[in-house]
Amino acid sequence: MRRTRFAVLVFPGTNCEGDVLHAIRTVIRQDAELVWHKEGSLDGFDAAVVPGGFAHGDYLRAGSLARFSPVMTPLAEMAASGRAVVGICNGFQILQEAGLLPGAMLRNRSLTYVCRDVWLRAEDRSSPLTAALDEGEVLRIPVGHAEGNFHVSDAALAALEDRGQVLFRYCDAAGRASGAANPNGSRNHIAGVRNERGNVAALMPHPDRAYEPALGGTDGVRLFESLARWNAS
Amino acid sequence: MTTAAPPKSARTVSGAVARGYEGPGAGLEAALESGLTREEYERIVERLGRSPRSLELGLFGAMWSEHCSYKSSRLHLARFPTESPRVLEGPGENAGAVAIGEGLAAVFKVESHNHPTYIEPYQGAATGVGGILRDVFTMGARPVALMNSLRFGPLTDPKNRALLTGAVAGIANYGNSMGIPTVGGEVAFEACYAKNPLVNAFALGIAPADRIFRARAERAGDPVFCVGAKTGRDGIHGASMASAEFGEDAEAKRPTVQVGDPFLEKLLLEACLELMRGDALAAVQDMGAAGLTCSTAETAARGGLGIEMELDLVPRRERGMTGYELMLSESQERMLLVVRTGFEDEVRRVFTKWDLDAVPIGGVTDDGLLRVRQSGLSVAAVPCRILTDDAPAYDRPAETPGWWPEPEVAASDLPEPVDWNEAVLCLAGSPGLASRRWVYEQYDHMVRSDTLARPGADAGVVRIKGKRLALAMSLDGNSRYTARDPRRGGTLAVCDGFRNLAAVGALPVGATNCLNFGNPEKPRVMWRFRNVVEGMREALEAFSVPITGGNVSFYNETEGEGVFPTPVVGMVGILEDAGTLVVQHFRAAGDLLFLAGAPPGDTMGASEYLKVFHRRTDGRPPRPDLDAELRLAGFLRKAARRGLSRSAKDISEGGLLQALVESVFAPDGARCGAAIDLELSSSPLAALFGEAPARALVSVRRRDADALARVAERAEVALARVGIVGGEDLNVRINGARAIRLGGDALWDAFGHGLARAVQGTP
Amino acid sequence: MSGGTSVFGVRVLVRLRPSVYDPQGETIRRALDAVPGLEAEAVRQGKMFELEVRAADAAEARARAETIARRALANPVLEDFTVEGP
Amino acid sequence: MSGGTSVFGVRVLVRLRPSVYDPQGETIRRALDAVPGLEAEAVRQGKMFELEVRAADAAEARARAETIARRALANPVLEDFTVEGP
Ligand SMILES: Nc1ncnc2c1ncn2[C@@H]1O[C@H](COP(=O)(O)OP(=O)(O)O)[C@@H](O)[C@H]1O
Ligand SMILES: [Mg+2]
Repeated sequence: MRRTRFAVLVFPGTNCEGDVLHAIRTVIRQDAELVWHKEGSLDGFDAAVVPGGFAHGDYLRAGSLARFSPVMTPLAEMAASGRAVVGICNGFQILQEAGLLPGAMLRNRSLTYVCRDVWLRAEDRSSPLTAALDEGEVLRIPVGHAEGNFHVSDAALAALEDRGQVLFRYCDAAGRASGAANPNGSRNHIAGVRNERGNVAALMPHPDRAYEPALGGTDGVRLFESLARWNAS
Repeated sequence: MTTAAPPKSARTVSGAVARGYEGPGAGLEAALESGLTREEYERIVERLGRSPRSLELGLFGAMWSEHCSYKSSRLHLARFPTESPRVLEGPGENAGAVAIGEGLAAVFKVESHNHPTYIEPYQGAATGVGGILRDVFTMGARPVALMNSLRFGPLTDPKNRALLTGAVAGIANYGNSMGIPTVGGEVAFEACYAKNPLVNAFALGIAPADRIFRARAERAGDPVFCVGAKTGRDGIHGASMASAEFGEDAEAKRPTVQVGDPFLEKLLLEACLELMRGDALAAVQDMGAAGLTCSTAETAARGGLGIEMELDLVPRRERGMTGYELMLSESQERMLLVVRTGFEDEVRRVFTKWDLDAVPIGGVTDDGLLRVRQSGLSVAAVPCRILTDDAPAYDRPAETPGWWPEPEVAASDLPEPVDWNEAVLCLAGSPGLASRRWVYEQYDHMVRSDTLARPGADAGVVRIKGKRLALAMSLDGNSRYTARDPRRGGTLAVCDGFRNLAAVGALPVGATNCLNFGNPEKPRVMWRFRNVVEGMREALEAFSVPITGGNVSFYNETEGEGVFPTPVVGMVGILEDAGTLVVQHFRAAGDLLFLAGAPPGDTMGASEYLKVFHRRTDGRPPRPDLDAELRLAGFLRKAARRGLSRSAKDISEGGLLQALVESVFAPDGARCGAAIDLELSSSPLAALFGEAPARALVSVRRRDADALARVAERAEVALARVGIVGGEDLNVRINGARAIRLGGDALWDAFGHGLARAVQGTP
Repeated sequence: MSGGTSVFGVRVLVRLRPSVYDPQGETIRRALDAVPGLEAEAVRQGKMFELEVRAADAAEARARAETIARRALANPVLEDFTVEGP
Repeated sequence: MSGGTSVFGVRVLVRLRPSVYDPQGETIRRALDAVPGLEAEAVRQGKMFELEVRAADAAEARARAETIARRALANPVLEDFTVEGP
C-alpha cells in the first residue's frame, strides 16, 4: 500500500511542526514534509496538518493573520477536494479563521495560558482525527493554549451538535464532561470539531505531545492511527 | 566591497579625531551625570590622552557601568572554578558551552531582569526571557529549555500579587510564543523583595560541539550588519539604571519600557540558526545592555580589531534619534553580525525569507578603534579595548556586620505543634512550599515533545530526539540561608542543585549563576558577596563542577532597603541514557521507601518551619557537608543507572515531610500515598521539618531492597527503611504511635491549591 | 509615487457581539467591584486600531479602513466593528 | 435603591504611548501589506473599554470612568487613555 504523504504547514511563528513531523514518521510511519507558508501549491500531498504554535505571534487574534498566506489557497482546495486537512491547537484557530471550520476562539476563561493534561471523550468517528477511535473512548492528552475557549452562536451550536460535528469534549477521567474538567470555558465543553463533510477536523489538545511513554502519555497515538486509517480508506 | 566601506575622506577625518578632536570636550560634570566617578573620568582622560567628546562619554558611562563592566565583582568571580575537560566555552562569551557527548554541546546561562520587572512586571520579565534566549542562540545553539527564578514580596500585599502575576504572564507569553518549554525554576517570597523583585531567567540550547559561534571579529574588512528589530528610544540608560539604587527619583530615571516582541525574536532565531548552518558568519553578538555600543566594542576587542560604522544606516523606528540614543538604545530583538566578505547576499537572502531587516552599518577595521560616524561626521573614535578591558576593577571594602555570627536555632528550643496534621497542611499549603503549578501551568512545558521530567520535579529533564542522552537542569538558591550565613548559603545553593540533579540520576557537567545583591559600595553588602562567592566556590570545587558563565545584579535596593543576598545556581547535568531517568513521585503500592543520608541533627535555623510557624527568618542555616553530598549523589546515580530506584526525591526546604507530600502527586494527576514508620531518639520537629542537607528519599520494588542496600553501603551512605508506598493517604507513625494521618484530598487541597489561593488573595 | 494622495487617520473599534461572553471585561468588572468608588455596572473590553491609510480623499480612506476591518481586524463569528473618521 | 441615579455608558480608549513600540500593530501592518487592497501606512493597536457606570449625572459618570481608567484600565508606564461620552 502506498504511504500517505502529509504536508505539515509552517507559518512564521509556528513551533510544533517538528513534533507533528516526528509523530507521523515514527508512530504511523507515513511520509511527512514541512511546507513553508509562502508555497502556492500542495501538489503531491494526500493530506495536510496545520500544527500548533503562534503563527504571526498570534497578534491580532490567534491564527488570524495566517489566513493571508499563499499556502491557504491550495489548502482550501485540498479541503474542497475531500482530502484530509487537520489542525492542532493554533492549527485549529487558523482553520477557523480561514472559514474551513466553524466557530472562533475566545481567551481562556482563566485569562491565562493553560498547559497540563486534560481528559477527552471521543464523540464522533467520521473524521481523520477519530476514525480509529471507539465512540465514547476517553483519552488523556495535554493542552497548551491561551485562546481555546470555543465559541459559536446558539443556532450554530445546535446545528453542530445535530450533525455530529463535535469530535471531542473535555471530561474527567471517567468520561464525564463538566465545567471542572473544561480548561478554558468552551461551549458544551467542545475540544475538537469537524466540518460537515468530515474531512476537515481539528482539536485544541496536543496529540503530538503524547505519543511515547517517556513523554508521560501515549493516548495521542490513537489520533495518529486515525489519520493513517482515514487516509488508507 | 559593501556599503559598509566608508568614503576615503571620512577615514581621514576620523583618523584626525582619534588623535585630537574638534568640537567641545565633555567635562567632569557630564561624566558624573552619566554615572561615572571623578576617578573614572580621570582614568578615561588618561587612557585616551585627551578629554572624551560627549558621545564618547556616553559610551564610557554605559560600558564602565557596573552592569556592563562587573567592576565590583570581577576580582571575586575570578575565584570560581571554570575549567573541566568538557568546557568548550567558559565565562566571557554570551553563554557557556559544555560538551555533553554524542557530538553535542549544551549552551546555557542565567541572567537577571530585576530592575525592568519592578518598573513593568509583564514586559520586564518577558524581555528577560528574550535576552537570555538571544545569549544562547547567538552561540549557534537551538534553545530547548527555559527555567526561571522568581522572588517577590509577600502575597498578602495585593501589589506583590500583581507584580508576580504580571511577571509570570510575561515570562509565559515570551517563552510560549518562542516554542521553548519552561521545565523548572523556583519561586520564593520575602519582605525584602517587595520593592526589589528578582527575576532571573535561564536558557539552555543544543549546538554541534564543533560549531559554536563566538562574538569575536576575525578579519578587517568584513562588513558588520545590524539585524532584527529596528532601533527605537526604548531602554536607553538600561545599563546605568541597573547600576544604581532606586531612590525617590526612580520615576525620572526610568527609561522607556521595552516592549517584547517574541514573534520577531522567533523569526530572528530561525534566521540566525539557518545562517549559522553555512559559512557566512564570522561573529555574532546580541544587542543587550548598552546595545550597539557594547556589541560592537566587545566583538571588536575580543578579536583585537576595530569597528567603524555610520549611524545613518542603522534602521530605526523613530525620527530624529541622536547619536547617543542610537548607540545606547536597548531596543529588544536585535543582533550584530560580522559577515565574512562575499557572503553579504546570503545574509540578505536568509533574512528576507524570514521578513527581517539585515542592514550593513559598517565594517571591521584593523586599528582597534570604535569609530562612529553620523551623517559623515566623526562623532566618536575610541580604542575598543579601553571601553572593555580597561574598565576599572574595584576591590571594594568589606565589613563583617556586628550581629555575626548568627546563633543556631535548635528544635529542642521550639514548642511542638499542637496538631501535627494541621502543621503539615499549613506548611505544605504555604506560599513558600505549595506546588508551583499556578506558575508552571502558565508556561508551556511540553512543546518540542522532549520533556521527560516536567516542572514539579527536582530537576527538569529534556531528551534530544535521535540521541540516547538527556539533559537535566535545576535552578536553586535559598536567600534566607545566605542572609543569615552567606558562606553556608552559597555552599548550600550549589549543594541543592547538585543533589537535585543526582535525584533524577544525572551527572552535573556545568553550572551558571546569578548573584543578586544590594549596593556593593556598602561594605556589609560586599562582605556578604565575598562570602557567598567563597561558599559557592568551595562546593563547586569539591564537586568538580565548573562555572561557565553567569550574571551579577547589584543595587537591588530601593530607598536604602536591600534584598537578601540571593545567589541563584543553575546546574546542568547529563543522563547518558535517557531511559534511566528517575521520577520523583511514588509509583506503586508495595514499593519500599528508604531515607538516605545521615540523621538530621537538631537545627531549625532559617527553615520554612520557623518562618511559617514563628514568623522568623533568623537562625543559622544547616551546616553543609560536601563529602556527604558527594557520597549521596554517587549513590543516587548508581541506583538510577542500575534501574533500582522507582522514585527519588531530595530533601530540602520543608524537610522530610514536605518531600513526602511532593512525592504523593504525579504530574498526570495520579496519587500514591505512603505509610511511614520513624524511630526517633530526638525531637520529631527536626526529623520531620528540619532542612539538613545531603538527604534523599528513594523508593524501590521490594525485591530490589537488598541491592539498594548494597549500593548504599558501597557508597558509604546511611540508608534507613522508613516506610511502604501505597494508598492515597500519608500516614506517619513516630516510635510506634500514630502522629500524622492525612487524606490525599486534604493534602492536595493544601499543596495543590495553596499558591493559587495566595495569589488570588483568598487563602 | 503617490500622485494626489494623502495619509488619513482612521479609527476602527472592534467589540465582541453582545451575545458573546467577555471573560476579560467580566474579570475587570469583578476586580473593580472590590474597590470602593470604582464600581461599574458592566465592562466590555474591545480593541481599537488606529490606522494611517493613504488615499485620494477621506471617503476613500474610510472605505479602505472598512475593508481592512471586515477582512482582517474583526472576526464575524465573535465581533462587530465600527469605523470612525477620518 | 439608587435614588436619583441612572446608568451611563462611557467609553475608555487606551493606547500605547507614542514612544512605545507596538509590535502587534506593526506585525498586523506587515501582514496586511502583502494583501492587495489592505495596505496601511501605520497600524497601532489599543484597547477599548465600554463601561456602564451608575451616577447622578453625566459629569459624575465621566469622572468615575476617568478614575477607573487611571487606576485600573491603563498602565501608566506604557499607556495613555482618553474618555469619551457619556
Ligand atoms: N518559576 C518557576 N518556573 C517553573 N517551574 C518552577 C518555578 N518555580 C518552581 N518550579 C518548579 O516547582 C518545583 C518546586 O520548586 P522548588 O521548591 O524550588 O524545588 P526544589 O527545592 O526541588 O529545587 C520544582 O520542580 C521547580 O522546577
Ligand atoms: Mg529539590
